Formats: sequence, C-alpha cells, structure tokens
Amino acid sequence: SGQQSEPKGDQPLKIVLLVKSLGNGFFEAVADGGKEAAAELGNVESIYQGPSTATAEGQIDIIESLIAQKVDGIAISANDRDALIPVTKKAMAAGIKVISFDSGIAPAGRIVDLIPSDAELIGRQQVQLIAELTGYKGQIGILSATSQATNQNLWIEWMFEEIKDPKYKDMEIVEVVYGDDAADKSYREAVGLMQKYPGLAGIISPTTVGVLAASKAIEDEGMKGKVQITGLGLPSEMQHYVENGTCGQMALWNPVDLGYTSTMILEALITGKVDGNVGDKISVGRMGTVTVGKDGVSIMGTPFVFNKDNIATYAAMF
Amino acid sequence: MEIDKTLASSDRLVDENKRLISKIGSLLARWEGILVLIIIGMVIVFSNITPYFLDYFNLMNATFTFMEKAVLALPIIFIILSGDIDISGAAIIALSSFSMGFASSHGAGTAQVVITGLAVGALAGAFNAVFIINFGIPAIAVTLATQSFFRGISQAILEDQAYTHYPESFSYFGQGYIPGTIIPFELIFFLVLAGIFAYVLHFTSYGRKLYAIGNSATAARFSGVPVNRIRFTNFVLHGLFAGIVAVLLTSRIGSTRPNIANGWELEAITLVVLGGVSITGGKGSIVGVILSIFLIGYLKFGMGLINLSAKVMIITTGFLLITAVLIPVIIDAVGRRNKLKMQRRRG
Amino acid sequence: MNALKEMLKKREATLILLIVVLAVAVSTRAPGFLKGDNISRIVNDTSILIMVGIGQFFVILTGGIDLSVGSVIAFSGMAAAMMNQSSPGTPVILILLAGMAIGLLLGLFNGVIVAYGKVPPIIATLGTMSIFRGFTFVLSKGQWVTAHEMSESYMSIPHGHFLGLSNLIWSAVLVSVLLFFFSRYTRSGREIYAIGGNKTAAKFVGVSEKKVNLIIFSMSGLLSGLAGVMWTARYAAAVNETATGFELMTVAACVLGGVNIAGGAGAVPGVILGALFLGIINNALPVVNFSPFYQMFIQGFIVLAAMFINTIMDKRSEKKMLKRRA
Amino acid sequence: MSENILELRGITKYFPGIKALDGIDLNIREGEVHALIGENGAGKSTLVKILTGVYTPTAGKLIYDGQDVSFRNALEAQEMGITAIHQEASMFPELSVAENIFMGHHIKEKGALNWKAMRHQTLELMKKMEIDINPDTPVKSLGVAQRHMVEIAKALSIDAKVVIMDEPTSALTLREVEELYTIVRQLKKENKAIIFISHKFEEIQEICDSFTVLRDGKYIGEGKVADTSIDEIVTMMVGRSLDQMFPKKEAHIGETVLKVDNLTRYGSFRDISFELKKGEILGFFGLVGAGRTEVMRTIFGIDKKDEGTVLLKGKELKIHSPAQAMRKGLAYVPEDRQTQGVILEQSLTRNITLPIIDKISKLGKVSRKKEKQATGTYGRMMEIKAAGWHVNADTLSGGNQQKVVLAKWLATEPEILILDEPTKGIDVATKAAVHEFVSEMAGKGLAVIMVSSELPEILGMSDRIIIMHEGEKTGELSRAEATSDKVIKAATGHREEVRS
Ligand SMILES: Nc1ncnc2c1ncn2[C@@H]1O[C@H](COP(=O)(O)OP(=O)(O)OP(=O)(O)O)[C@@H](O)[C@H]1O
Ligand SMILES: Nc1ncnc2c1ncn2[C@@H]1O[C@H](COP(=O)(O)OP(=O)(O)OP(=O)(O)O)[C@@H](O)[C@H]1O
Ligand SMILES: [Mg+2]
Ligand SMILES: [Mg+2]
Repeated sequence: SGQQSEPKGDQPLKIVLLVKSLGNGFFEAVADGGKEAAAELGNVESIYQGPSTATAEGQIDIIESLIAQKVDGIAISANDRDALIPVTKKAMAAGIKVISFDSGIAPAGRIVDLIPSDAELIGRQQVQLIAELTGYKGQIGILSATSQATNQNLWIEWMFEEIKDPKYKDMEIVEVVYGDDAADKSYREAVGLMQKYPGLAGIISPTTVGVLAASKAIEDEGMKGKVQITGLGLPSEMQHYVENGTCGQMALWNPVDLGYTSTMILEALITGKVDGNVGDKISVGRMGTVTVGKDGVSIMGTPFVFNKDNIATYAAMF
Repeated sequence: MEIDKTLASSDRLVDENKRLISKIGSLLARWEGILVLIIIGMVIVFSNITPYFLDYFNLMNATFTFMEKAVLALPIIFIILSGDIDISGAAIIALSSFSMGFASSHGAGTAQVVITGLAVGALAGAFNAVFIINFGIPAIAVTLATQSFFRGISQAILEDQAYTHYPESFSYFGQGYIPGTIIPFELIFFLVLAGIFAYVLHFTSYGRKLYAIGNSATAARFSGVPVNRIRFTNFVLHGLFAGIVAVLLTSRIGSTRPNIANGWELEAITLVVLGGVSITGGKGSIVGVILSIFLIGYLKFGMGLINLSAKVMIITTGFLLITAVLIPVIIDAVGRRNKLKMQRRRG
Repeated sequence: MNALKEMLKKREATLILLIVVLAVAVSTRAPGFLKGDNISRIVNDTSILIMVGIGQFFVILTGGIDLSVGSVIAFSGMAAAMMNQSSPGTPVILILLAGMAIGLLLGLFNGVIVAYGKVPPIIATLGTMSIFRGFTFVLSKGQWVTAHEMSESYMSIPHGHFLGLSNLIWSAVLVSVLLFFFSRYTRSGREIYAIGGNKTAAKFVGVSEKKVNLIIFSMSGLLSGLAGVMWTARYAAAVNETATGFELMTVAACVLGGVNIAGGAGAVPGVILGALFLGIINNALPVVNFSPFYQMFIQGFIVLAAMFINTIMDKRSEKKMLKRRA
Repeated sequence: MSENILELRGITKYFPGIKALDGIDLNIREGEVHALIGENGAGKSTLVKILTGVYTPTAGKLIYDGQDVSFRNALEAQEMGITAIHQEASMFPELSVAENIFMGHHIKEKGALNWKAMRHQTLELMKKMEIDINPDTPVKSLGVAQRHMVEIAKALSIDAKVVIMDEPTSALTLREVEELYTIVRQLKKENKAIIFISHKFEEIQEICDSFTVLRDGKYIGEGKVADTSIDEIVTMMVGRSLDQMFPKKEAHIGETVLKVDNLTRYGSFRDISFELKKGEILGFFGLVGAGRTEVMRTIFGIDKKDEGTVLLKGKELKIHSPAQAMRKGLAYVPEDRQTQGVILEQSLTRNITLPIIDKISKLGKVSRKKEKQATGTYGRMMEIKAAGWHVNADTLSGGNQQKVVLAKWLATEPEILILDEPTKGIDVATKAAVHEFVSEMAGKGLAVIMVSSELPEILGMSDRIIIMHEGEKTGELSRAEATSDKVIKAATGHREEVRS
C-alpha cells in the first residue's frame, strides 16, 4: 500500500490537529492556535478533530479517515502512546507527516514530538509551586487524571525526583490518586485525600479537570488556606479560585502556542524545509525556533505561572 | 354496460397500483428494506460530496475501523434474540487482551497468545453465565457488575503500564491483508463468521430454538428445548468472541492497556438493535445486522472524510437509531389502515 | 401472614445489613468513616444518585429503561449554567426551574417516541443518549462554564443549609417522600405498577400505556434536569462529559434495591438504599488504603457480591413462603 | 319481560386478513343470564372485548340503556356499568389481592388512595363470596382457583349493570363453581344483566335463561334455554348434529409401561403410586389444586422429585429435563396453553415442529420438507382453523391454540402421552374429535394419562381413574366401578369410602 501523496498544485495543505477529545477548553484553545498559524502561512487549511470520548480507538478511526482523504499532516495529542503506532505508521507510509504534541506518541509512530515543556521541568516546577504555597512543609497529595495518562505519569515521576532535594526535607508526597478527568470523581478523590490525611498541606493536580474539582472541594470542605492547591489549569477555568485565593498559583503552557507551533512544524515538514532529524532547527513563526532533540523530542518552553495578578489577562485568551 | 366495464377496469388499475404500493410498503416495512434505502442514500450523498468515498482502496481500508465491533455484534445477536443481554463485552476484551499481553511478555508465541486470549474470553463468558443461569441473577445486573470486575482485574495488575511487545506474526490478524490483494483479513474473517452465524440462525435447529426461547422461554422448556444450556452456550460464545475481538484489536493496535475498547459494548448492542433484532427477543435477522454494521461503519467513515465533528456524528447515529425503528412502525400503521379499508370495501 | 410486606422487609433488611457490614468494614481501615459529618457528606454526595435513581426506578418498573439520564443531566446542567453565565442577575430559583423544565422536555421527547412511536425504551433512550450528549457539545461550543462564570447564588443552590442539612439532601428527601407517596397513594403511581405487571390486564382495566410512558419519562427527565443544575452548581463546573456513564449507576442502584428489572416490582425505599450502598462504595474507595488501581475491581466485586447475596436471600424467603403454604 | 339493557346492532370487527365478527345482533335483558355460545373462534371473546371497550368495532351500533354509545377504552365501559371477567388471565402477580381488585377504580379519599377502605371492601367481598384470602397477599402466591375467584371478585367490586363472564369456571373447583352459581343468581336477583360464556352445556342449562349462538363471526340465532335441547343448540353451533360425545373404543390393555412408586415432592404431593399400561387411558381426577399437574410435571422432568421412583418398562427413569423425557418417549400437553403450550409470536409451523426440531434436522440443518410434512399431517389431524400455517399462534382463538398444542405433541409420536386438561376451553365438536382421536391412539397401543377436572370426560374416557385430594391419592377405580358419586367423594377427601 505505498500510496504517495501527489503534488497538489495550489491546493491548500490540509493540516489536522487531532486532540484527545472534544469539549475540552484546553484543546479548543489549541485549535485557535492552529487557525492562527494557518492564517499566517496562507496556504494551509487547519482542521480540528477529536473523538467524543477520550479513547485511543476513537483516534485511530479518525486517522484512518484522514489517511483516506489524503491530508498532508497530522499533529496528535495521543490518548495512548503505543496504540496509535500501527496506524500512524500506516499514515506515514501513505506520505502523511505525523507529529505528536502535548501527549506524545512513542518515537516509532511520529516524526517529531512537540512537548509543551520538558517533563522534568513540569514535574519539578509543580513541586516548587506547592512548596512556596505551603512554606516548604507538610504532606502533599497528588490528584492525577486517569491512571493510564502517560504525560501525567511522567510528570509525577519527576515530582518524586524533585522532592528528594534536601530543601523539601519537611515535605512528603503521601499518595497519588486518580480522578479519571471526571468532575465528580476528582472531587470525591480530593475530599478523600483531605479526610485520609487530616494534616494535608497541599494538593498538586497536574490536569485541568482535576485542579478545578480539587479547588472546589477545598472550598466546600472549608479548607481554604489550610490546604493549598496547585497544578496545571486553564486560566479561564481557574480564574475564580486563583482570584479568591484558594489556589495561590498554578502553571500551564499556552495551548494557543501549542497549536500554533504544531501547525508550523508540520508545514515545515510537509514542504520539505526540514526532515525532522535530530539537531534540525525549525523556525516556527512568532515562537522563534524549535530544535529537534533526541528521539525527535522538541521542547517549547517552561510552563507559565499564573497568579492573582496576571490571571485575568490570560483568562481572556484561554 | 360499457361504462361499467371501464369503471371496473379502472378500479382494477387502482387496485394494481395499490398492490404495487403496498408491495413496496411491505418491503419498506421490513427492516432490511429501510436499511438498504438508507445505505443507498448515504452512498449517493457521500460520493457527491467527496471523491475519496467511492474509492476501492478507501472502502476496503475503512473496514478496519468497524470490523472488530462487527465481530462482537455476532454473539450479541444470539444473546438478545434469546431474550438476554450482556454489557460486559468490552470489559472481557480488556481482560482477554491483558492476558495475551501477559502471556506474550512471558515469552509465548503467536499461537499461545491467541489461545490464551480466546480461553480467557470464554472463561469470562462462562463466569457471567454461572451467575445469570445457575444463580438466577438478571443478566443486566450481572454484566453491569462484571463490567467493572473484568476490566478491574486487568487494571489492578497492569496499573498504568502497557504491554507493547507481541510476536512479529501476531500483527497479521488486525493489520494484515489477504495476500496479493488490498482486502483486509479482518473483513474476510468477519464475513466468514457472519455466514456461519446466518446459517446457524436461519437454517439449523439451534437457530429455531433460539427464536423459541426468545419468544417464550417457558413454552420452549416445556417443548424439550434445553433452555438453560442454550443460554449458557450463548454467554460462553459471547465471551469467546470478545476474546476473538481482543485478538484482532490487540493485533491492530499492537499494545494493551486496561482501558482498551472502552464503551464498545454499547456500540455493538446498537449495531444489533439497529439491525432489527428485537430487544425483547425472538425477532430479527442476521442480514439486518450486517446491513447496519456497514451502514454505521461507512457513515462514520464518510462523516470523517468530510471532517464532520464527532458531535455531529453522535447526534446522527442517535437519530438514525430512532428513525430506523420509527419508519417501519409508521409504515406498518399506514399499511394496516389501508388494508382494513380495502377489506371493508370488499365487504 | 402479610407475605408481601414480610418479603419487602426482608429484602430491605438484607440491604441495610449489607450497608452496615460495608460501612463497618470500611471504618476498620479508615477510622472516622462513620463519624457524623462524614455520614452527612456521603448522603450529600449520594443525593443526586438517589433522585435520578428514583426517576430510573419508575421507568424500570414498567419494564423499560432510561439510558439517557446522564445526557439529560449534562444538557440541562450546561443550559442552566450558561443561563446563569449570560445573565447572572436572574434569580436562581428561575434557573433551577428552567433546568427542570429542560429536563422535563427532553424526558417528554423520550416519552413521545416510546408512547406514540412504539420504539422500545432501550432503543429510544440509547438514541437520545447520543443525541442529547451531542446537543450539549453544540450548545456549549465545546467550552466549559466554570466557577468565575457562575454567580455565588448559583453555586450555593446545593450548598445552602436548612436545619443542618444541605439543600441537596433536602431535595433528595423531598423527591423521595413525594415520589414514595406518588407510587403508593396515587392512581397514576399504581398504574405504573400495573403496566409493569401485566400489560394486557392493565388494558382491560383501562390503564393507558401511553399516558404511563409519558409520565415516567417526563418524570425521569425532570429529575435529571434538577440533578443537572445541582451537579453543575455543586462542582462549579458545567462540562460536556458531565455524568457520562451515570445511567448505569442509576440502574445499578435500582437493581441493588430489589427492583425487578423486568418490571412490576420494587419500591422507592429499596432504591434509596441501593443508591446509598453505591454512594458508600464511591466514598469509601478514596479513603481506604487500597491501590487506586484496585478501585474498579473492588467496586465490581462488591456490587456482584451484593447482588448475589440479595438474590440468594430472596430465593430463600420465597422458598419458605412456598413451604408454609404447602 | 324486562327491558333490553344492552343491544348490539350489526357489530362487525375486522382484524387484518380476518373478519372476526360480521353483523352481530345481540339483546341483553336485565335480570337475565344470557349465554353466548359458539365454537372456538366463533368470535365470543372478541365480542366481549368490544363490549368492554378494549376493541373498537369496525362497524355497527352499541345501544346501552336506550342510548347509542361508543367506548374509547376499558375505563369508559366500566364507568358506564359494564364489567367483565376475561378469558385471558388478567392479574397483576406482584400486586396484592386488594389492589388487583381495585386496579382501575381505586378508592380515593382527599386525593390519595385509601388502602384501608380498599382492604376493608375486599374483605367484605371475600366474605360475600365465602372465600378466605388475605387482601394483602400478592396474587402470585395464590393458586389457580383462588386467582380466578379474585378475578370474579374484581368484576363484582364494580357496581355494574352488565357483568360478562368469559369461561369463568374453567379453573374452579366444584365448590367454587357452586359458589359462582350462587353469585350469579344473586346478581340476577339484583336485576343485573349477565353474559355467560361457556363450552359446558351442563353449566348453561344450570344457570342461563337465554342464549345467542354465533358461528364464524355471524349471528345464527337466539332462544330460551328452557325451550331448546342441547342437540338443537349443537346443531346451531356446528351446522350439523354430533353423534357421540365420548367415543370410547374397546381397549386392548397390554403390559405395564410406567410404574410410579411413592413419588413425593415436598409441598406439592406425597406418596403417589400407580401403574400405567399400554393401550390404557388412565384418568386423573381431582379438584383444581389437588396436585395432579405437579405429579405430571415431575414425571416429565420439569420439577425435581424429592422421593420415590419412576420405572419405565421396568427400568428406573432418571430425568432432569423435558428433553430427556421426550427422548424416553414421553409427551406432556401442559395445562396452561398461553404460557406453556404455544409460542404466541411464532407461526403454527414453528410451534408444531418445535418438539421434533432435532428429529427433522440433519447435522443440525432443518429439513423444510419434513417440516412441512409434519405440520401438515398433525395440524390437519386436529382440524385447526387458521388463515394458514404461517400465521402466528396469537391470531388464533383459544380453542384453536389448544389444538396447536395437541398437534405439536402428537408430532413427537410418543409412547406415553400425558394430557393435562386437554379439552379446557375447547368447543364440543373439537372435544369430540379430541376424544375420538385419543381413544384411537390408545387403541393403537399408546399409553395415555388424562388429567381432567371435567367429570363426564373422565368417566367417559378412562379405563381406570385415579383420584387425588390435596396432594394425596385418595382413590383408584376401574371403569366398571366408577360412578360420579364415588369419584367426587374421593376427590373431596373421603378416602375411607373408596377401596383402593
Ligand atoms: N388480535 C387478533 N388479531 C387477529 N385475529 C384475531 C385477534 N383476536 C381474535 N382473532 C380472530 O378472531 C376470531 C374470533 O376469536 P375469539 O377469540 O373471539 O373466539 P372465541 O369465540 O372467543 O373462541 P374460544 O371459544 O376459542 O375462546 C378468531 O378467528 C381469531 O383467530
Ligand atoms: N402459576 C403459578 N404460580 C405459583 N403457584 C402456582 C401456580 N400455579 C399453580 N400454583 C400452585 O401450585 C399448586 C397446585 O396448582 P394448581 O392449582 O394448578 O393445581 P394442580 O397442581 O394443577 O392440580 P390439579 O391439576 O389437580 O388441578 C397450588 O398450590 C397453587 O398455589
Ligand atoms: Mg374466547
Ligand atoms: Mg392442573
């Protein structure tokens, strides 16, 4: 099945942003970034796609139809780093450029993996953020997304690494729980953490659903000020809790930039400006350049920290 | 006299027309007729919108996206036809895929891996059957619980890890093509299975017994039909087929995680009821289900081709499900009324 | 003597016993689980399940099923939250009523399809489950409504207290009492039992199946609408995935509560107990020291075991009844 | 002569493909019991359903109390004062007796249902009918006869002017039948109009004043019961006269094929012993609830026995399912045709061939030819009245459904045939045909057990009679010794007066 994409004259390049699932503010913002890049590039049609529930199988089905309609490039935030490999390989064999972003695919299944930030940077930063909030002491719980979420799991590993540093000697991570990215379960798990560890000082929730639900749980349980919360959250969703002090600070990279950069990288790959080999420097518009590192991993930057002072500005954007 | 004759003949003409209409009507009133019509409509629409739809390669390749659900639908036909239900299919797939990954990571070859998957699937089906038939707990209740139970086992052991190493040749089942063609193995495999199911259901005594049980389990039992044995067999068959699906799916995606095939049980059940199998048992045909499988499969594929959002897709399938049931009801009602009218006129 | 009452008592007694055993077992691993404030927290958390579960109960009583409740919750919750967002000044009671009205309409839609279209409930609601969920996406344009976009008064709908209990608990109590009364002391309530017990016989005494179907689905929709508003206000977030899979929870609550899945038998108190049983599991799993990876397995296991025990006890009491008669 | 309370003029009812009623006229007077007579499928039950608003007529007029009326549903008919005991079981098994009686017309007080009042009234009704049932008992735990009494109570709980009874006695014991007669006479005294449907002429002669005969959905004629002989009525019904009701052939009784020793099932029956010989018709008599059905179910492998043995041709019969019983040459025609006998939603062909489906299959594949053959042979033997072999059983009248059940069991070509109330609800002509047929089969060496609650049938057909009372065998009589007195005595528990 060696289908090659024929040159298409002045047809716009079809570049797809395939996200974990629809109906999530983070990815809607990613889509905006894609559109921005497309407008800037001119010859690109940006397509936003995702299954209605976050499953690898749903993404695979969509990729099959993308292969059939001979799109030019796909950027994927993967629900499963392994399960997508056979189909993305098939896509690449059909001449489609495939990269992953946000939540990666294992190296065999894509050319470049654009990670918003280094897993190490994210993990370490989360611990620093909570330490600043709790005054470098106390028990910390982690509320993650699903137990299968690879990016979260990687970050959490780094959190455990970071906390070994002597400056955190009065802190310990007591437990990792999973809210499955569902509001009610995340809420319940957050309450559970507070019940189980009456002396709990803080919660890290490196997922937008989780940090939101945990903030609400802290507020409802009357633990505002006693239990700190940080994590990765969307400013527009977290504005309330950041402004009222429940969540002192939290971080996130800019999803608009993520969509923008992914689209830029794909355009460069499709038009043959670069091949995506290790060491390649790809110029990505207003974001400057991205360097392809080991295993095709490219890093966008350090997560941005939001607090009371700056959140309103960003809430208007994403 | 003359006038009378013409009247009579025109009357006959009207009758002929009516008969033709009622013939079309009765074809439409048959579920399969409706499905065929919808499929034709779908093909016309899609082939006008996008050049990629009526493309032999694409049509073949698209089947990868729905053949596994189609295979899972086959035993569900038997289960629903005999008045039962099973919503643990996807969970059995997870458990069975997990056990295959386990076997493979302990050095099993392709044959052993496959046998492991099928055996675990069949065992899980038997587990359901024991609770449903031997202990008499309603099927929906049992499979609701085992849905968490089966998937829970694989999650408890596998945690956040995945099995990603399978023997080289294992990938053929879910990714391979019939040698020398671009026809996916999965497609042919499904068609063969569907043929066997159709034969069993419509031509054998086993099929007769299934219908009898679905219509009246008591009367069937009094007539010497081994009701419980057949129901038991159905659940084991369902487990076994979930195991087969696990083989195909695991092979296609080359890895196993506990959340594999999430939500597939409802999709497979949807295919079966859309295919005209009465949810209360005793009514339905394989042909209808095969049509609904290809209808839903290609509909989703076609909507994907024109990049319709997933939200439009779920709304469309929802409406399709309801209208497909509504149309025959309406036609039937109209048909009945006409028939009665004609009867009354004839006296 | 009073065989039915005796049996009911038995079934509910079994369930109460199971609940006690479960709660005690949990509290050995998580001290403080049985403390007053935690119990009220569990009840609070289970209130939504109780309300929607009772709606589901009436549908199951006729031999049907409503798979669309989760989607109705999502849609009406989203609609209510967006109303609050666009005009924060609107009195929340109006929004609450609007949410319920939306739920009612969606439920009525189900009811019409079932009653007039003669579509089996499982198919009709399997269809609308997708449709309503899809419309939620369309309505929200994929965005969420979160805390800062909600007014304080909106978020306090479930939290406000009265006589020491939250509004959420009060609404569950109110719904339970009203619908218990409805099921027991109104003609329509009994007609629902009649349809589930024997459709032909119901027809012979003039019970309209159409009317009953319209009532039960509207009611289920109304309760889901109420639950939707409560849900989004409680978690201060209206998202598109709200209550995904919740329909199966409500069915499980009914089945555990001794409701005959084929229709005709069951009672409101059983459903409440069934919901509480599930609520305890949901609240216990995060606080007992099991690996989170075991949660799903344990949940499945406990529910299976409870159903098993329930069935065995039922069979035994039935056998006794037969023996006594002989 | 009293007024016509209810008149039908030209009532016609179509079902798709069938004209069930064709211009029926009917005159029902107050204070009179009017019998509706006709063969199976004549249209009696359909007429009842029209009168009670369950069906709407295709054409024709209903005149009630001098006024034209039409009912849109059962409630409207009820409110006008028409109530019925339907032929089909119409109970809510999970609900209490009181509720079953008041469903559709619950007693209300201040907007809420008044359970106390309903319970109270139920007790009153029960007292009036001289039966002892607790109003709170769920109906599912009642016996068949008791259920039937509840159905009757339900009809009486409505203060109706017209009471319709569609085969009300088919599941009642002698005592309860007497009770019913008393009730009917009482109703008559209260100047109510009663429509009474039955296939038993003794009953009609006992209780009815006038009658109307239907045949094939058409009105044939009416008259006074006192002025008309049974033969005349039968001739109106069937269009010819019948020679003999119980055409018993000379029996050639052979060796013992079935020997039952001390068979016991706790809670159902105790220590039942008997022998069945080749060519013999062994009658089982008892009042409804005597436990005969349960003995048969146990022998046929539907229920488990607790003690005792069953020997088939000298070898112990160990079976756990009907399938095994069939393989050993047994056949059982169950008493409840609606749920146990026919599959209502399947064609006659499929119904008749279900027990022999494996026999007419080769390597699992059903032979269409053999299927047709079997259906044709046995279906025709029973003279089933239907639009074709392909129609579903639910379009047949009750009696014709019973014939389908008989046909399907004959198709198994058994050595031992157990018939449980084989002619329940069957009209005279068919009954005679069934009797003739059974007796002929016995003549060819078939061993037959016939459970029946109809004394004439038992006396007329049996070579030997076993009588049961409350789960015990209370008598065994040969054809020669059996008299109705002796049999009834044993059936009511007077064991000592019968030597066994
Ligand atoms: N729902 C129906 N659909 C089609 N045909 C029907 C239906 N109900 C009854 N019939 C037909 O109408 C005719 C009259 O049936 P009905 O039940 O009134 O007979 P019946 O006189 O009560 O007989 P029986 O003595 O056996 O009870 C029969 O031919 C029957 O097959
Ligand atoms: N459908 C049923 N559900 C529950 N119990 C039943 C049912 N039918 C019968 N029984 C019970 O079985 C016992 C006997 O049944 P039934 O009244 O039919 O008499 P029987 O055993 O058939 O005896 P016979 O054949 O002599 O009339 C009774 O005690 C009755 O309560
Ligand atoms: Mg009748
Ligand atoms: Mg009997």
